[in-house]
Order: sequence, then C-alpha cells, then structure tokens
Amino acid sequence: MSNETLTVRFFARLREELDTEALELPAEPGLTAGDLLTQLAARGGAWSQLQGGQPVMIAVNQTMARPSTRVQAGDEVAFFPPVTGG
Amino acid sequence: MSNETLTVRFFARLREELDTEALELPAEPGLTAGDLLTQLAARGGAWSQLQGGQPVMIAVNQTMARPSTRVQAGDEVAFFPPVTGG
Amino acid sequence: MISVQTHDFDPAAEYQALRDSGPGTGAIVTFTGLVRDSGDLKDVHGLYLEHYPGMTEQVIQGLIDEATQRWDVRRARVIHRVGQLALSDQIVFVGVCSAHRGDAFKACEFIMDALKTSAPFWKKEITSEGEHWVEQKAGDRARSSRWE
Amino acid sequence: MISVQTHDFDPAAEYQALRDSGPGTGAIVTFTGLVRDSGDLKDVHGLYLEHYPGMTEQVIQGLIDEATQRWDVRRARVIHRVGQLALSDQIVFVGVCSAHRGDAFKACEFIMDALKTSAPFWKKEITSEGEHWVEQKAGDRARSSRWE
Repeated sequence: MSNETLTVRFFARLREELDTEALELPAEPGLTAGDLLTQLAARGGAWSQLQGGQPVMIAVNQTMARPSTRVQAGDEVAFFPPVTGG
Repeated sequence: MSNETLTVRFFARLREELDTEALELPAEPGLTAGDLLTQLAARGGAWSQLQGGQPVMIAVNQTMARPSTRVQAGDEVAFFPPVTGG
Repeated sequence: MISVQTHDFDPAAEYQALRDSGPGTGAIVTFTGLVRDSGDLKDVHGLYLEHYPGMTEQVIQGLIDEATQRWDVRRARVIHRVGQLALSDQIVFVGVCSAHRGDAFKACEFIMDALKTSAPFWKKEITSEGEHWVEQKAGDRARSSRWE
Repeated sequence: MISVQTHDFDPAAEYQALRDSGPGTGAIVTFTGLVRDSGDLKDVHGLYLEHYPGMTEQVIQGLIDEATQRWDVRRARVIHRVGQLALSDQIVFVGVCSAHRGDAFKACEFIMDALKTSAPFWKKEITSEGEHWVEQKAGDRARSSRWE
C-alpha cells in the first residue's frame, strides 16, 4: 500500500452492482469518506447510487464511520449496504 | 378416599416442621381452605405457623387457590411455602 | 414436552428435538440452570429438590400454553430435575423454537420466570454446615410479574 | 470465543464450554439461528453469506465487551457462518453464562440484536426463482436501539 493512496473496498450488493471488490484511490489532504462517495458517484452508471440512492454504510480501518470522517493515505475505507447477518 | 373427608398435603419446610405428609380431615359443608388453616393452627406448637406465620401457599386439586376457596369431600388440599424451583 | 425427573438430561438431545421442528424454524433459545456454589448460603455443595407430583406438570403445561398463545412458539421443551443434586449439576432446561428470535427469547424467558414463582418445586441448599430451605426472592416475584 | 467460519458448528460443544466455567455459573442461555424457508422471499432453499473479514471479529468482540460491562457475563461464545448454506442449516450461535438468569438472557439477546445491525455480514436468499440480497429490517433496527 503506497503512502499516497488509500484502498476502497465494496461488499455484497454494492460489490456485485459495481462489479468491483477494491480500488486504490489518491489520498488528497483533507479528504473525507463522503468526498470519496461523491468522486465515485461522478463515474455515472451503477456508481451513481453511491449518492442519493439506497443507504450506504461506511467503515474506515474496519471501524464504523460517517461521511464526515477524515481519511488519509494508507487507510482502508469500505462502503457497503446495511448489514443483514444473524 | 371417603365421601366425608378430604386430604390435606404438606410440602417442603412445612412437611418437615409439621412432621406430616398428609392428613384426612372431615369435610364439613361450607368449608374453605382458610378454615382448614385455622383448624390446623389451633393444634398449637409447630402448627401455629399456619396462621400469621410465614406465607403459606394453597392448592386445591392441584390448582393454585386462596383462603376463600371452598373445599369439599374428596378434594386434595395442599399447603406449602412459596415455591423456589428453577 | 415436559419431564420432571431425578436423572440428568442431555441438552444436545433437547436442542435436536427443537431443531427438528420443520423448515419454518429460524430461532432456538435455550436456558439451562445449574447448581451454583452460592445461593442463600455460601459454599453450597448440593441441593435437594422436592416437588408436588402431578401439579408441577400441570402448571408447566399451563405456562407453555400461555407462551404459545402470546408468541409464535413452534415447539417448547421443559425438564426439571428433583431429588439430590451436586454442585454444577443441571437443574432445569427450557427450550423454545420459533420463526423469529424475539418470540423465542420472550417465550423462553417467560416460561422460566413464571416457573420460578408458580411451579411447586422447593429447593434445599446443602452445605458442610447444614441444610436450609431456600426462601423465595422478591426479585423472582418482580421478574415474574413483568409478564402480567 | 469468536469464530467466523464456513463449516458447521456443534452447539453441544459450545454449551459444554460454557458449562465448564466454574462453580459460580448458575445460568446458560443460548441462541441459534437457522436458515428458514421464508424471509424476504418465499420458498427459500438456501442462503449465501458474505462478510468483511477482520472487521466482523472486531465488531463482535466489541459487543461481547459491552455486554460484559453491562451485565454479569462469565463467558460468551459467538459463532457465525459464512458462504453457502442450505435450508435448516445453522447460521449463528450466541451463548452466554452467568451467575444469574436475568443477566444471561439480557447479554445473549443484546449480543444477537446488536450483531444484526452492526456486524458486517450480508445475506443473499436463494430460491428456485433466483437470488435476492436481503434488506435490513426496521424491526431489527428497533430491536437493536432498545439497548441504547
């Protein structure tokens, strides 16, 4: 994992609909998890659902987080649908 | 079991302290479970505790009952301390 | 299924009987009570359990019927031991299966709470110092009355 | 003890591990979840369960820690399966032992309710008509928020 990028992971329905398990994205200073969602939604198509679609849950370094959570180089950021285990 | 008597049973601490498992008592007309407790308490000694002592639970024919419950010939009346199973 | 018995029971067999209740079962909740080393007394090394034969089974059946009316209960099993028990022995088993976990939890806890205050069992604690008939707890009465 | 695994588990072995927790244990409560034939869809004949490795274990450990702070929990065991499951298969086990039954019931139900809304598992229902990612239920969110 580079010092200038962070990893974004997708799970379950999102992983399937985006046809993507993980991405490396540039880790610009001051970036939040919400900024990442905005950037990704701008790709259009299935990616649009990341903003204004069904609820997306966020984890940063395997801990639940919010759109306002700051992210930085080396972080593991995950986006996924509301959980349904048990 | 005669038509003119009923059976009284005791359990647990009461059975031990009264040194009695069961009695046959006359089943006078109009008798209640509470009347039986009064009669038995009048025997004195350990029997006195059946009135005004620690709480006594009552069952008539194996169903929870109260002092005012009527009892009749052939009934099985039981007196016992509050239950503590489980 | 209700059993009042002197011999031990196998929770694994009880669980299997609950699991074999068909494809609509989604949740199984079980409670097992064990002889603990401290109750009314300290250093308890055994219990003696007395019951009112016949009445106990009727009362427990009534509790299962009530639980089945109040919640989705697909099957319920209750076993209560009587006689002489040693430290850490199994005393009581209550198992319930349901389509949904909320119903299984509620029905199981209700049966157990109500059994403690309405089924005619009495426990005597045995220690090296002597024996003592356990007193009914206000906490047990409160837990039971929550369901009224 | 926490395990996320593809293979089946043995509730009897889990129960035994809870029972072997010493002479102060008086109550064991277990919950087991099974694959049911109807969820969001009817005639479900299997599930596929996905999870977020690493994060699931952390979240569950956090729930056990929270339960242990709030109630008397002597030992807790949680197993969750992932991958392909068939109708009536065991999905999840939560077992708790305590001195007292109230604590064991509360801790077990809390862990299970909180797991449903905070542990990163996702369920896909499989029927002969097709597949469907299960939606989170408002009822599950409500059950979980009862504990806050």
